[in-house]
Amino acid sequence: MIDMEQKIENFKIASEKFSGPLDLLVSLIESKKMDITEISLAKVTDDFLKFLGDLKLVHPKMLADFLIIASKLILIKSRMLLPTIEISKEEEEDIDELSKRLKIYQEFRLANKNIKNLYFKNPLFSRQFLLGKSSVFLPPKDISLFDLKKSFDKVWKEFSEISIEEEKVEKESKMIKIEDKIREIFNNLKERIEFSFSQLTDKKSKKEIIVSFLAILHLFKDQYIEIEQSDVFDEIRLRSIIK
Amino acid sequence: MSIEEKNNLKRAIEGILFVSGEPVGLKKLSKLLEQKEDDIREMILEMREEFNDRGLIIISDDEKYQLTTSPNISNIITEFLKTELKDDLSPASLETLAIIAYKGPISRIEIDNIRGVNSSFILRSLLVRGLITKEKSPNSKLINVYRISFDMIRNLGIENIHQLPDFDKYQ
Amino acid sequence: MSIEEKNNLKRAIEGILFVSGEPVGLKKLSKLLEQKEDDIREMILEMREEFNDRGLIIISDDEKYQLTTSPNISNIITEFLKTELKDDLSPASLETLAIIAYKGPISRIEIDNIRGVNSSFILRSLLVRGLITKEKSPNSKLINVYRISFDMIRNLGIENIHQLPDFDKYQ
Repeated sequence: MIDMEQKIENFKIASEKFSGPLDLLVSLIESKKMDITEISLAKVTDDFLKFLGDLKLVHPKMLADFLIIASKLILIKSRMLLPTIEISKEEEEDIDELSKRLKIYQEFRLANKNIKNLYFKNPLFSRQFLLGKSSVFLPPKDISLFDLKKSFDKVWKEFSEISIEEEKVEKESKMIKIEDKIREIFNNLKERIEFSFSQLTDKKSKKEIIVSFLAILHLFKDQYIEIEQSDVFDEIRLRSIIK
Repeated sequence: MSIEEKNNLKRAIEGILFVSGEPVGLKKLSKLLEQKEDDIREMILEMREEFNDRGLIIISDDEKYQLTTSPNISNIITEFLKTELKDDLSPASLETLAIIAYKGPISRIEIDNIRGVNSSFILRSLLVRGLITKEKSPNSKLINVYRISFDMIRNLGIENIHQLPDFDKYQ
Repeated sequence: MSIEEKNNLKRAIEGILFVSGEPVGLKKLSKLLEQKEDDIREMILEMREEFNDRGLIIISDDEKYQLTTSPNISNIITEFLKTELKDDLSPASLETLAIIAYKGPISRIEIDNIRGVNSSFILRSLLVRGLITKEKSPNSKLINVYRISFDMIRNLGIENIHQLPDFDKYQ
């Protein structure tokens, strides 16, 4: 139990550390000094899922981006483990596309380094617009009160819309804390040895379901639970294996 | 000094005078560049000769130096200033002016945030045209706040900012 | 043009860039100086070469020109202005800036596609910081494209975007 609490405390990996799922994936592959291939992708799948499980707080928009990549990785890995598994042509193309995008992304990481190295190394300085000119009153022709109000209305409306969206995202991202979810599932498991994923996520929002799924992946990885699913789309059963 | 050292020194002097809007004193140059005042003076003499064909000249007064445009291009500079200052306001400038009118006194950071783009250049040009004024924020001496100028308020045909349409609604 | 005419033109260009401080477009220069755009372009090329030993350089992007200090006097100017410039970039900002620098002008969708995440918040913050600019795509008025700003070019200490290491590789 203490171990679990400690683990939650120790979740230090912030989503800011990586700019997105491709960044994370390329970092994982490069850290193993491998090229981008299906094999290397399969090899880093566990690490990728571990990272997702360890995320303390995720921006909901970004979470979805991470999950899309996660699902592709799981597909690649399952094919490695079970060569007999049949995948559709569409899935095949999906895998190809992921490798392609990763290669492009990897190239841009060199560009990042170039920009980082140059940034403020030898900055150039300009002069302020009309430096030294003192101000004289030169009004524009034909600006009416109405023009001013119209222009303000427009910019204020756009700004208000953006603020509302930002607030919404802020609120949502506050709600979605994987560590809280892990704690909740963990407490649930203490009371009941076994329960299903649908029980866990009953009447929950889509985002909460996603987070719950990440949380059980995490608990599974750390061997706190066993997961069982007899067929695709069947009920996922969770069983506590904490001694 | 070697020619290369001399050139480096001249480059530095030119750069400093370029970014400074005000005359720079010999003492200050000497201290900053860690060179004797006589050497700086000599460099500036040489630079003046070399600048012969250039659009800029170094003027001096009381051991202070300033970089400015050469008198033989004053006509074209006057023309340029006219076009810069008398043009109609761009939509971006009008928008910035409107934000300052309704929300002033307001800081640059707040304006940038409302507009979603950096407004430094527009603010500077509105200031030079006398449409807005700048003052230290009452809350922090490090922050400047902008408000619409009195001249501009009168130009709009009102006596004070509260007479803007829907002014109270936006406060 | 005779040498004297050329020199006059160069003087005028230098003076205008000096007074403006901001980037000035080729069109504006051409109209103001009553010269063909090609001639102005050629003069600026010549000026760049002649400026070799000077403290100032001309930087450019998108047919606009700006006069700035040269990269080899960055330290002394920083000291003179006593500015704290270093403004850190998060991994996401850096990545987005790199994509825009090497591939700009580029649309948000293209940026998102390379990064694998939605970039709208990052783009807004880079716009507010003045590190990038937004404009309508020449192909469609409904699409905005982004490019790095002159401020960013100056922060990078380059004359133009083609001077970025391995620039051609990314085109």
